[in-house]
Amino acid sequence: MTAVRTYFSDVFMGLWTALVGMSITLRYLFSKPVTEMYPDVKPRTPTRYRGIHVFEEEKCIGCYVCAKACPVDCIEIGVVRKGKEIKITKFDIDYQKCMFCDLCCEPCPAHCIHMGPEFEKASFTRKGTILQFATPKTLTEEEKKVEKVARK
Amino acid sequence: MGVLEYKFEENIILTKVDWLLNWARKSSLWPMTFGLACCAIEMMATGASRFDLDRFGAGAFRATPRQSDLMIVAGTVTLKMAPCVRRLYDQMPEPRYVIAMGACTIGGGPYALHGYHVLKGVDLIVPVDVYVPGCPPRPEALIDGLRKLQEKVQKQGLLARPAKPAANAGDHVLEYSRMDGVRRKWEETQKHGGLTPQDEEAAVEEQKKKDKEAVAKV
Amino acid sequence: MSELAAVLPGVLEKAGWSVPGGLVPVLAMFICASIVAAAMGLSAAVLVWAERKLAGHFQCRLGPVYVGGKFGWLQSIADGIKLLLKEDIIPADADRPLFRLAPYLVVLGVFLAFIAFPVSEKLMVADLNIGIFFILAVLTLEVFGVILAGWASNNKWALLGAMRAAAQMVSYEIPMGLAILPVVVEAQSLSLKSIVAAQSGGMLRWYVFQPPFFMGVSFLIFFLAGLASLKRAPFDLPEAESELTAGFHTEYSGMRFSFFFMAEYAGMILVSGLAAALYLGGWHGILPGQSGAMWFLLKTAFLVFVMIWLRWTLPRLRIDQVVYVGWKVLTPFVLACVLGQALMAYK
Amino acid sequence: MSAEKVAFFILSGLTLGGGLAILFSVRLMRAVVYLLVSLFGVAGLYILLNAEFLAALQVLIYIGGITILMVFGLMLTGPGQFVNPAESRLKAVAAGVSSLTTAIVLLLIVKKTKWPAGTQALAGDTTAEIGRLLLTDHVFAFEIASVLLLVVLVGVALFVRLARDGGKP
Repeated sequence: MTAVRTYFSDVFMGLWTALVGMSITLRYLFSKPVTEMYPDVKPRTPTRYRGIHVFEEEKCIGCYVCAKACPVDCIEIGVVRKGKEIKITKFDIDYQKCMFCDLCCEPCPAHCIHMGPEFEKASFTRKGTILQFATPKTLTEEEKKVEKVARK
Repeated sequence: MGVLEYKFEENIILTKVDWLLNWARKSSLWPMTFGLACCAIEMMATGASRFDLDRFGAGAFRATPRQSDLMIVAGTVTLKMAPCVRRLYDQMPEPRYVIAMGACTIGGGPYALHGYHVLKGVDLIVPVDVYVPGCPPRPEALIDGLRKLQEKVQKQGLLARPAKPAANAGDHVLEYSRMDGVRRKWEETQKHGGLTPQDEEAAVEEQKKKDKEAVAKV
Repeated sequence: MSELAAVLPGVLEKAGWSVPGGLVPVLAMFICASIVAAAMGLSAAVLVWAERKLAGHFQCRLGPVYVGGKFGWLQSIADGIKLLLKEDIIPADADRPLFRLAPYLVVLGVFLAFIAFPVSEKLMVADLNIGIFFILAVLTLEVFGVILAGWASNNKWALLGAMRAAAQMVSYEIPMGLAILPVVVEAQSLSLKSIVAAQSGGMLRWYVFQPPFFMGVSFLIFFLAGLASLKRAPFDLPEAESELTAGFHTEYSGMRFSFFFMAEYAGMILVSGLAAALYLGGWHGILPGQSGAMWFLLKTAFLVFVMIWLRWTLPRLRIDQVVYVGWKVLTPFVLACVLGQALMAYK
Repeated sequence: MSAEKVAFFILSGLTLGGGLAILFSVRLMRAVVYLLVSLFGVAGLYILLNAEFLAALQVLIYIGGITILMVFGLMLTGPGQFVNPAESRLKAVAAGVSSLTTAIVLLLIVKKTKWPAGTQALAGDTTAEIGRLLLTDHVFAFEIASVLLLVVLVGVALFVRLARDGGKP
């Protein structure tokens, strides 16, 4: 007799659970969607979000500390020094490697590199993922001789 | 599509038809259910409620490569997985597109210098259309990549022959043959055990040089 | 169709075309066939869009938004054009003729079934005197096409999917066929037109609400078995994504895949429409005296909505559970219903 | 030629052509598809004879049941050719003799039978008539068939049970 009872209660429970599930989904059907309309409404990233770097060129002293700190060696810096004058000729971050660990920003003595809020940097070429942060400059022959490009 | 492609001179009607066909393609980029590592989690998030890839018509994740248009390579491509990625790409029907998502996929990421087991960029084995940097990229960044891809698709010439060859017409040839070089080298070294990153880079360089010579000859 | 054949000569004369008398029925046939095909394709397209949109909202998402207009109206059109343009791949080791034949068989099965589809008193291609039986018969073609597709692909997943499809569909055809028997016993006819006509006179005359609810239970069973024969969730084992890639249509791409897709959605309309005609009073309205194609379409749309609702609620069953439900739950219950209704009719 | 005649020739062509194709195809799966074509032709012929119910039954049982069962069995095999033509001469001779005798017997039967030509068209709805006849004049045959099917069903269930329980009833 118990087998018969289990059979019928199983059938009933099968139908009942389906109905309960359907009532839940129906409730969600009429609730407000949680979707963010991304391309139309730009999201506000959290304050300490680690996105594409922000580089303040005028503050940079070309000390390579950030490049040294980088565990994956993705920062490439070129500097021309003439006495006290410092010219940053190159500050490339290779986002093929960068893993947004924030280790470059901490040791910077001049506080010139920060993790920024940006993230939209999709590109059509592989080269496009290497971003150049320094403003492009034309160098004199003399300056070219003293330019030091370092990866580490 | 190969039969009709580039068979006609450009004119107004064909441009309109092209526009329509491209519109259809870009509005219905069905991705393949295919994740490799941590980036795949972000890819899933992109498909889920908060970011909803389906808004762009790209939400129908197909499990089989035969029915998908877009391969989102999400995650580290290990050397062991690379042949599978390539095979999946080969199984997709034309027109097919690839998004390289995340640093590992674009160029090896943290493994770029010392990773003995990681492919240094998925574009060594499949032609990539859009690179999305990030580690991993936010879902929004992936959507941004998808939008870029849609732009690219919309600019394709399908029936009408483009007035001049597209600027990157040779690129894919290069990518393909470069891949062949790496593959060959890899298979060779497999016989006497292992391939170092230097070997691989050297093979890439060698192949690049050969490609350039070949292109220059043409 | 016969009405069309009767009207057609006059219309042709007005248009100034002379057609020999023998060709008029043929012409009417062609017109009907193309109307059915167009309606099938169009309704499938609308349904695909509706399903994606509803699926979105069931999950608190939005579904297609950007493709054409505000609600993504053009989504299915874009999908269709894209699928047309895709490369058509036939695997090297597949059985080529059978691989090509299978999608046509699947579409043909559903298409033929639409011949006896009772939209309203006037709006049906042909009122066959074996209507419902005919539909059940031609739907088996679809099963055959599915199994052929799975075998001809020469792919292990496709083969497994096809075997599941065979097991599942053969076991669910029995409760589905038996579930219509109480209705046939009550209406004393197999013709869909007279079955619907027997339910006129308001909502309480619909067969679902006839005490002592033998027909209500068989409506439920018919609907469930219909879901199973359409391979829709929770019975979508033949194309279970997580275990069989895409099941029997794993190797199909582009246009050929879209045939399976279209057949599934047209089949949804077919099963819902049949359920509406058999149990929910077809084109008769809620109050006595109301009737029209609108009512039928409303009921069908509601049942289609329930199907989509079920799909986005329930997870997939296991194959042994599916077969268990088919043989050990639905079949005994529907047999009891048939017996009960027969006793009622005997009095 | 009337439309019925055209339809008749097309359908009988399908039936016979399908049958011949089954004989000459070396791949089993294709043979099943030809069988489908042939059965469809037969169903069409039934419709021409105003026997819609029989036609639908033909499609439902033969196409929906039997061919699918065949395919189900075939799916356990692989693609390719299965028929091994003429393993031994003796077999070929035996097959030839037996088929020849069958053909002669069939021909004789066809010649001897007087085919009564129908003089009037059947009534439109034959379904109700079939139902009435089955439960009145032919109720014995009907019941015998159902009892036979029931026995088969119970027997199969018993066999499965025996196999599962390891031979103990």
